Amino acid sequence: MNFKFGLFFGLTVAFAAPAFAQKALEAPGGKYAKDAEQVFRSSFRDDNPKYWMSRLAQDETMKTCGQYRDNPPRKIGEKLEKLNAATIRYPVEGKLIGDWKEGEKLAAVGTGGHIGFIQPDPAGKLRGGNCYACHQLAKKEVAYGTIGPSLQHFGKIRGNSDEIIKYAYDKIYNSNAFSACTNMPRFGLHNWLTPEQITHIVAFLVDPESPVNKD
Amino acid sequence: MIRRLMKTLVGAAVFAAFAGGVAAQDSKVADEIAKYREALADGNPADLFELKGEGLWTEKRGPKNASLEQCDLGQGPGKLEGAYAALPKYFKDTGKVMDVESRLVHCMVTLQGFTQAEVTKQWYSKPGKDSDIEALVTYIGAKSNGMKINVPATHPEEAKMAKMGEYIFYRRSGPQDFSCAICHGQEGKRIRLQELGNLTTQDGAGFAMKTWPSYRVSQGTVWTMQRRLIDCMRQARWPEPNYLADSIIALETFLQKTATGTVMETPGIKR
Amino acid sequence: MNNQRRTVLKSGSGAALLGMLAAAGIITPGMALADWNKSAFDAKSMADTLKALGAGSPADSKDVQVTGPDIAENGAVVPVGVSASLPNISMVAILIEKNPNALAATFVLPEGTEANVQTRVKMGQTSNIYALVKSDGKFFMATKEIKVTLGGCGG
Amino acid sequence: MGNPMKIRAANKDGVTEVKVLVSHEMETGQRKDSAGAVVPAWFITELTAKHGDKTVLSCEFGPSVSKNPYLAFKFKGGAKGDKITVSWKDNKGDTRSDEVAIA
Repeated sequence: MNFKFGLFFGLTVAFAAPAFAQKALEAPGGKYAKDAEQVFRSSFRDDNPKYWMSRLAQDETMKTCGQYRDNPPRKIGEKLEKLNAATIRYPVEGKLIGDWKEGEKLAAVGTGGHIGFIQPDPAGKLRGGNCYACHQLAKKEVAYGTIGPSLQHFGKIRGNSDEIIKYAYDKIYNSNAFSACTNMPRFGLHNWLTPEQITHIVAFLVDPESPVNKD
Repeated sequence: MIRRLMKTLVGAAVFAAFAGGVAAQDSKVADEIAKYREALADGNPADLFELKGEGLWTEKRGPKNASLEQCDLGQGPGKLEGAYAALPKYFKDTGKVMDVESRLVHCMVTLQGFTQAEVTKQWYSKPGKDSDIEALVTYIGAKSNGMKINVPATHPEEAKMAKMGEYIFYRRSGPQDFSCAICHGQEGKRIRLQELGNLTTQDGAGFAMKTWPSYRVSQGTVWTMQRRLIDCMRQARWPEPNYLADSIIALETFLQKTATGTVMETPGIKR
Repeated sequence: MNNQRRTVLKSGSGAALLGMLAAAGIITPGMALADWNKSAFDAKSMADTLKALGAGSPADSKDVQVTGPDIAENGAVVPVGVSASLPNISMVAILIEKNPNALAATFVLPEGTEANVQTRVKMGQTSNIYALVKSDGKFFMATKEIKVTLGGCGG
Repeated sequence: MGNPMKIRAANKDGVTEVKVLVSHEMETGQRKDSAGAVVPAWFITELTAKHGDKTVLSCEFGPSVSKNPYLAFKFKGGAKGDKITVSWKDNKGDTRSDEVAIA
C-alpha cells in the first residue's frame, strides 16, 4: 500500500472536500463519527495478534469511500482513481494472460484469509478470488452472485485483444483505478492474489477455450 | 474511441441475445431454491432450541438458585412478549444501551449469581457442546414473533448508538476493502444464490432482522445476532470482536432502528 | 422372527455373517430390526449397498418417487422424501450415490403406514438420490439428481 | 439422554401425520476438528414410532442423516388424544423417548 502517496492525497482531499460535499447526506456517524471509530477499534479482543489488528487500518481510498457512503463526488472519485491506477504492478515477465484452468479454480474459491478464534482458515489455505460470489462466469455454475455484472462470454463479447487483456488485469489488480469506491476488492494492491494468479483469472475470462466463453 | 463504442454496442447486442436464456435458467434455479427453503420451513430445528430455552428460563440455576423469570428485558420483570423486538434499548440500571444478549447475561449474573465469564464462556455452540445462550435467545426471540420491531432510538444514548452503528456499517478496511455496505447497501443483489437485503432501507433491514435468531443449516445451530455480526466481521477478514462489544450493539441498534415497523418472523431458518 | 435373529447371532460372528445372510436373501433388514444393519450402512458403492440390503438389482419403477428440490442451497441439510403407490410396501430406503457410504436411512413400514416418508440428509456433492422400496417382496427403485450449490460470502 | 424431541401428530380424515425433530449431533466420523484430529462418529442408529403399543414406523439411520434429524410420515388410524411415542438409540448406546397426544 502506498501510504506516502495516500497521506499526500489525504491532505488534498481535506481541502477539496468541503467544496464538493453533498449537503443532503452527512458522513455516516455524523457528529459521532470519531466516537464510533474509537468504539469500533476498542471492540476487538485483546488477544488478537497485532498483525491481525493491522487489518483495521484504512488507506485514503477506504476512508474517503466510507465518508461518502461509497458514492463520492466525481471530482474526488477521479482523484481516487488516479491514485489507485498508480499502484498497478505487472508480472516480471510481462505476460498478462496465464492458464485458464488455474483461473477457473481461483474463481470458485471463497475461502482464505479468515482470522479470529471461532473459525479461522487453517494455515496455507488457498486464497481465492471468490469471483462467483458476485459475478456470473461459466454457464455450468448456477450459484453465482449479482453484486457485479455478469461476465459470462466476457472474451466472446469483447475479444482477447491486448487492450482487453490489460483492462481485465488492471481491473482485477486495482478495481478502484476504474471506478472509485466500487464494491470489488483490490486484489493486487492487497497482495490477495499474486500478479501470476491474476493472469490466470484473466485467461479464464478471455481464453476462447475457457468455459466462460466456450459454453 | 468510435471503435471502442462499436465494440461495446456489439457487446451489448450479443449480451441481449443471451439474456433470454440466462433469465429462464435463473428463474428455474430461483424456483428450486424456493422449494428447498419451503421444505425446510416446516420443521425448523430452531424449535428444539426454543423448547430447551424455555426450560432454562424457568429452571432454578446458579449460586443463587434462581430462575430468570424476574429478568427485565426492557418491558418489566418477567415480561417477554415483544421484548426482543424492542431491543437494543437504554437501561437505567446499568446506564448502557444493551441488546438481548448483553441484557440476558446481565440477568444471569445479577439474578442467578453466575460470573460473566461462566455465562459467556459458551456463548455459541460447538459440535457436541450446546450453548445455553443460543437456546435462551431463541426462546426470548420467539416471544416477539408476530410483533413489530420497535427501536425508535429516541433516548440520546440509543440515538448515539444508532449513529455509531451507521458509521461502522460504511467503514471499509481489510485485505478485501470490505464494509457492511458493500454487500448490503444496494437493492436486489445476491451473493452466490443468497439474496442480500439493502440494510439501509426499512424493507431491506426488516427482511433481514425479522428472521433472527435463525437456524443455520450450514452450521447446524441457531445463530444469535451477535454471532451473525461477529461472523460478518470474520468474513470481512477482520480480527475478532469481543462478544457483546459495543460495536456490535451499535450495528444492531442501527439495523433495528432502520427495520422498525417490520413484523418479526422468528426463529428463522437459513442455509 | 425374533427367535430366528437370535439363532443367527448365536451361531454366527456378527455383522459380516449378517451381511452375507442378508445378501443371500435369508434375512431381510426388517427381520434384523433390533440390530442396526452395519453391513449395509458400511457399504460404499450403490451396488454393494443394494447387495447388503438384499435388493440385488431392483427394477426402475414409475410408481416410486424421490421428492425434493432440484437444487440444495446447502449440502448439510437436503430435504428428501420417498413416496410410492405400489402394493404392500414393507420397506423404504434412501441412498445417495456419491456419499462416502451410499445408504442414508431405511424405514420399515408396518401395515397401515403409508409409503410416504420425508427426512433430511447430508450430501457431500451433487449426486443422484435413489429411493428403494420393497413391494410384495420385490425391490423397485427410482432416482433424482440433486445439485448441491456453494453459497454465501465464504463460497 | 439428550434434549427433548419436538413431536407433532395430527389426525385428518382417518390418517395421522407425524412430524418429528430430534436433537442430535449426527457426527459422521469423517470430520476433522481444528487440531486435525478425526471427530468420532456419533449418530442415531435406530428410531421407532409407536401409536399406543403398536409400532407404526421403525427406521435405521446412517451418519448421512442431517444433524438434528427431521422425519415425517403418515399412518392410517389414530384418534385425537391417542399417544404417539418416539424413541431413538445412538451408536454410543444413548437413548431417549418422548411422547405427544394426537391433535
